[in-house]
Amino acid sequence: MDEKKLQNIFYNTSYGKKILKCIQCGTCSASCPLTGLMEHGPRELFALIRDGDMELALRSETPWYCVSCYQCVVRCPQEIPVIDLMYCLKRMSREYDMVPVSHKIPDLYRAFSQAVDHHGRISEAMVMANYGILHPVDAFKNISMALELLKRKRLEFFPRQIIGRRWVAQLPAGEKVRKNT
Amino acid sequence: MKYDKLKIGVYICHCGMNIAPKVDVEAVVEFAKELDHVAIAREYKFMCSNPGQELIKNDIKELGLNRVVVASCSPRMHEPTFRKACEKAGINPHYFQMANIREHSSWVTKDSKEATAKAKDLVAAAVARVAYHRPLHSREMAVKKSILVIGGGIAGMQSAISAADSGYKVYLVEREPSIGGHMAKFDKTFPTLDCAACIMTPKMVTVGQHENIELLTYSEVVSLEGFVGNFKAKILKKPRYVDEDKCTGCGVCMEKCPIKKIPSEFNERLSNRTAIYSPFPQAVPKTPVIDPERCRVLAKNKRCGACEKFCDAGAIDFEQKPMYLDIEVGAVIVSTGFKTIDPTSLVNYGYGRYPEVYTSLEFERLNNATGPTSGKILMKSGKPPEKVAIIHCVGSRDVRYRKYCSRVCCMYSIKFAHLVREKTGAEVWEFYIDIRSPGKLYEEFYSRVQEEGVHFVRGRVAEVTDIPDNQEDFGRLTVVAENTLTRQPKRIPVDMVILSVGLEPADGSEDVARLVGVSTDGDGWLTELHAKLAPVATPTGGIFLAGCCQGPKDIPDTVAQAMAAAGEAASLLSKGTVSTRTEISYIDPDLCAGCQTCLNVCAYSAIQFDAGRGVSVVNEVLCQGCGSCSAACPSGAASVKHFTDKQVMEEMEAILN
Amino acid sequence: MSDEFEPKIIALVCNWCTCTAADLAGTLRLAYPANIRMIRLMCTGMIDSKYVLKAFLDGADGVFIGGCHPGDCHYINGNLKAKKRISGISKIVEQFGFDPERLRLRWIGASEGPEFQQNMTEFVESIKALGPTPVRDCMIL
Amino acid sequence: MKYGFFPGCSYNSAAGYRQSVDAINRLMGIDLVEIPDWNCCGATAFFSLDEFKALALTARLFALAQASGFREIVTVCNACYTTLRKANQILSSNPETVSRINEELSKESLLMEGDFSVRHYLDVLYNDVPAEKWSENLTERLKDYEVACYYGCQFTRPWGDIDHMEQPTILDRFIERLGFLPVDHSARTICCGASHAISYAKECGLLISRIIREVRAKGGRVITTICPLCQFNLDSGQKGIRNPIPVPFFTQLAGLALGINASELGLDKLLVPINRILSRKL
Ligand SMILES: Cc1cc2nc3c(=O)[nH]c(=O)nc-3n(C[C@H](O)[C@H](O)[C@H](O)COP(=O)(O)OP(=O)(O)OC[C@H]3O[C@@H](n4cnc5c(N)ncnc54)[C@H](O)[C@@H]3O)c2cc1C
Ligand SMILES: Cc1cc2nc3c(=O)[nH]c(=O)nc-3n(C[C@H](O)[C@H](O)[C@H](O)COP(=O)(O)OP(=O)(O)OC[C@H]3O[C@@H](n4cnc5c(N)ncnc54)[C@H](O)[C@@H]3O)c2cc1C
Ligand code: SF4
Ligand code: SF4
Ligand code: SF4
Ligand code: SF4
Ligand code: SF4
Ligand code: SF4
Ligand code: SF4
Ligand code: SF4
Repeated sequence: MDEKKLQNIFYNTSYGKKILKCIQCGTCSASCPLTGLMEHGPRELFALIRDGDMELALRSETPWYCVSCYQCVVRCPQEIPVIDLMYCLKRMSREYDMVPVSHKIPDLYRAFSQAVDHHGRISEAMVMANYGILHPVDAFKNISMALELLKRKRLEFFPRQIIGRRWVAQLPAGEKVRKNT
Repeated sequence: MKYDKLKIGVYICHCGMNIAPKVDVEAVVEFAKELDHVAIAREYKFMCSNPGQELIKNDIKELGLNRVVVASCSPRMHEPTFRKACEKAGINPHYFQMANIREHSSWVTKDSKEATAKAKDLVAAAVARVAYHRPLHSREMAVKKSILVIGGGIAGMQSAISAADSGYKVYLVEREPSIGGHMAKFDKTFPTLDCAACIMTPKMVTVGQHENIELLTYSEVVSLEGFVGNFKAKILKKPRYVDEDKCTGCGVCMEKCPIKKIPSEFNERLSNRTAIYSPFPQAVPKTPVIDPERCRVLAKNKRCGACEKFCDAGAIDFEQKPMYLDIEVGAVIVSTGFKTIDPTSLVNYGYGRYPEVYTSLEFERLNNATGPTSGKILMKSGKPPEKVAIIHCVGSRDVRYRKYCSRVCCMYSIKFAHLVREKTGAEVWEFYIDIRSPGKLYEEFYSRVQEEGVHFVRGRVAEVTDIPDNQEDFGRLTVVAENTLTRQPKRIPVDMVILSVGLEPADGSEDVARLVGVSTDGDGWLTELHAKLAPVATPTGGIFLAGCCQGPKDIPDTVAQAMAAAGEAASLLSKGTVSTRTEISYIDPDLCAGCQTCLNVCAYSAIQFDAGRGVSVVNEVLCQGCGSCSAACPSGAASVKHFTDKQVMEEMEAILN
Repeated sequence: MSDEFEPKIIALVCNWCTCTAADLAGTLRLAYPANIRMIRLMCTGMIDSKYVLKAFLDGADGVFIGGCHPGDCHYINGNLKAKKRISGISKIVEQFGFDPERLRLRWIGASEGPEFQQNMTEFVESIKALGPTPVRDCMIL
Repeated sequence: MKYGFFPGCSYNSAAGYRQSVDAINRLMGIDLVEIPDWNCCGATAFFSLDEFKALALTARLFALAQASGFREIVTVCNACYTTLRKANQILSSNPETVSRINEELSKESLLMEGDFSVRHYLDVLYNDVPAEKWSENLTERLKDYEVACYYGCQFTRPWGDIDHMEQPTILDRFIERLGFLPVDHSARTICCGASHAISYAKECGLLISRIIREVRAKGGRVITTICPLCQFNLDSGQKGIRNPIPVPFFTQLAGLALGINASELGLDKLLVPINRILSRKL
């Protein structure tokens, strides 16, 4: 799909047009706890989008680093809901198949959502196991931690299954929500 | 009611190519000819040109026209032009009506047929309306030859001096004990680094000594009544408890006063003053005031009287009471200035939490030779800083605080950077979003300071924290920002942080605005009549604005505006008379039921109830012609001249038929 | 001309704001439907209830009232008085058998040329959707 | 005092959180009624992947609460708290979305309508339990026991209605009410990186150490938290550090102040042991 179209799609999401007010001050990127890992940071992402460089924006790892701490939202002088735009970029990059392959968080989220889909709830151990298949090193690092938790009777592998798990599993995927903003 | 036989002349303007190709002017002329009472209908290329106006004048004279309609542009543009033409040809200027077929038809309608049809309707409406126009006359009233200036910062002082120099009596009212305003707090001013005191003190002295200026410090305007040319003001003189006529300004009283630990407002609370005090050494007038909240005698009814005892002049007077002064003036200049944004609520900048975070005004005092550190830039520890951060746009350009750019903080920040480099040699980081330096020699100043080795980092600061990255920076502050030009997150350890706080309207400026009948904009600045064409006038006749009360600006612009306001006021006064409005309300005593509904809706208190006759009466000088009374009046007694029910409804009817 | 219903709409506008915005729309060449006929008043506060009723009874398909934003009134608060009055008129208009949607009050500031254009366009569209005023039938009879 | 209760997925395995909450409830007469058959709130993962599902998951929680007669839901986790509040805000202003979701919910014979009030357990303890009730029940003198309150990033955000977004004090005030000495520090709301701690351990480790260093510099002996994710991250993230700082839940501290014994509060489950300090101080 061409970048112009993607840009339009982005602008037509719930908060998309808000980035037009961004004054590129960098407060968001400076406030972000994981800014050091981000190639672009939120500010630069918005500049990319406004320039129509949608490939760069959608393939960027930056949104996946976002830990949803709201620090940027709290401080943005233009009241731009940065975090919602991060969510939006992540969803769009999934929809258009541009999720950065090298990034680990998409796998973590997938592990998480699989657990929810199967059981309706999660346990950390279950998420770790799902995730560990793809990232054994991370999982391995955590084995000693797991043992410590086990010692303190704090490790549950299977989450308690709930009756509603079938309902959760059958929810349609990827349905669009339009919000009044 | 139509008196003499109506003879209406209708003129359709081509406005070059602006109306004609879209609107079929010829068709409109033919249409107009058929309308009732139309004696002649013509078209012309440019009606507002001299030949166009001549056309009207000749027709009035030769055909005996007694009503004129011009269909052309917006009445905002040329209604005065054509009214004047009518008047010159001998008919009342209000026997004229304008139809706007340019802005409201030819320019906004795609289809030519539709534009023509609309133009016809508008012409028909104007013709129907003008038939009911009545002659209106205004009255001339004499103007008082004096001026009231409210606020004695650089704007008010300059206005007062300029107006007084042109020979008018000026009352300058300042609510603080001394004139001077913000500029009195500065040491150097950008971009030329003039010494503020050197350029300011002479002006203060001039104000204090000018034979035409009556200086009323420690005073406030409590009411203003009247209208352009004839205002009556009531001034409250707060008690100083020191007799201005007797006091020699020796300052002995201040030395003797035992209450010494009161944070000095003038020094931004960075040093202390006494209970009897003069805000700063060069204050005008030099007469101190006694702070009634802190003086042992006045506040606590305890014994002291040290000041009284040591004052050789016998100037101390604990019995002084508030005094009211009634004055009459022809014009008012408002120059109440600004205040700086209080950064306490921007908690991420740590103001009030970390001692080494200063506001820009505090820094001005630190840097001032008469300030708390005698002009040395020192930290609270008494040591000079080695690293200083200056943060731009604090509270400005932020929709949660002040959405606008405060216009002076970029430049004063650059000034600060220079001063810090010069005086301490410290490393300076300026964190900015954009450098706004549009002014004569401003960019040059920026460039010079860049060359002095100041680090300019393009990025708004996210936070100032006392959590260091490295243990050796413990005790310092860390400034966190992104250099948006390199996409590098920065965490810079510094010793001192200066917040370049923005400007907002002075406390109480809304009250002053209400007092003088001028509106404020969404941010609280007083609104001028027109941003470009009448920047110092206001919609209320005789009230002018100067300086920062109208919006943030630097000293050069402030002074220019102050002189402009004085010039406008002087030109009003020198004309000698003002004419009353014509389009104002009239209450027909035969219809008025005396219900007094109108009294309540009039925002200008322009209606009085005449109890004797049992009817309401409009004060034609105060009435602004808003029509609130006419719309509210249940008996149809009140109506605004030139906007009577008949006139409006005829216009409407013509459109709808 | 096509047979499409072309409503006649009276706009009662404040001299200082909405009328200026209309001028600005002109200066900016922002086209909007030609159905609007503007009557310039000094303030929305001077709009008498009978103007609105007269407009409807004389066959207007819609009446638009445009004034300054709250706080911006040239006459301090005429617009707020108008707002109160209009909400009263709206009920009367309804009692007379007109859809109250035919009466619309909006604040359009002097600099809001594009907003003026947008408001006019939207209002004409919504009146078109409502169809001709019931008065028209009476008038033909 | 009876509330609908949403424990969230991390509650059970959190170090003594459940024990301490239960103990306080018993003493203070608070009844937390677990929403039957509750599901995961979806946290930020679902907002990142699938907004409809994210809203549907939370809507189901509201519907379940509604079915059990609760319009007020108490949470014990910052992530759940913010997720539920965010969803509630979106849902309450988007009726079309709600009716679409109700279509789905009807398959489980559930229905959600209107606005819900989502509250944090801290809010309940601070605002609903009268201050006197705490002072009456205090048994321990802990006046000079310096506690650093750590709020985590999400608790006050993005609304800032419960407390100031960057400088909250409600937990400090609560801790003070319990007789502890809150220390002023600058790391109250800086993010600990919990959600990425597994995948990006190194960078998140930096965030944790920044918090720990700050607390140490300002003289905090323990860090108390109000969220299982923060707790786990700060607790487990100090591995290998010299003199690690214990990270008890605020409910555990409250329990101590009320005289409940350490094992009943699950304090033995903390990774950084608190016993050493406890035995010295108490
Ligand atoms: C930190 C800082 C540094 C600056 N540096 C420079 C610089 O280097 N160069 C430059 O060109 N500009 C500079 N400026 C801008 C400069 O301060 C303004 O342009 C100038 O002070 C405006 O003057 P003013 O008279 O309009 O307002 P003010 O200086 O604010 O004066 C207003 C006066 O009115 C009085 N007043 C207020 N309300 C009332 C009332 N109700 N009744 C009676 N009196 C009242 C006040 O007490 C005050 O004396 C700086 C501004 C700041 C904040
Ligand atoms: C592209 C552009 C866009 C702009 N847009 C805006 C805008 O949108 N808003 C805004 O506020 N400002 C705008 N400006 C700025 C604005 O043009 C100026 O502020 C304004 O025109 C200055 O007016 P002036 O009378 O001082 O000078 P000028 O407009 O230059 O008028 C000077 C006059 O003096 C005459 N003259 C010169 N020398 C002599 C002589 N020796 N003898 C006799 N007559 C002489 C000239 O012929 C001329 O008529 C813009 C400027 C530019 C360049
Ligand atoms: S903080 Fe807001 S305005 Fe500044 S760069 Fe980020 S999104 Fe843009
Ligand atoms: S919400 Fe996301 S992007 Fe914003 S500061 Fe936190 S981690 Fe960074
Ligand atoms: S009051 Fe008396 S002592 Fe004080 S300055 Fe005036 S003359 Fe001197
Ligand atoms: S009487 Fe008051 S002002 Fe005078 S010296 Fe004593 S305390 Fe100071
Ligand atoms: S002048 Fe500069 S520092 Fe001040 S608000 Fe404008 S851009 Fe910001
Ligand atoms: S020179 Fe003109 S375009 Fe360049 S910064 Fe200055 S004002 Fe802007
Ligand atoms: S509202 Fe009309 S009738 Fe009543 S007092 Fe005023 S003018 Fe007279
Ligand atoms: S027209 Fe307006 S200002 Fe004049 S009397 Fe009537 S209400 Fe008052």
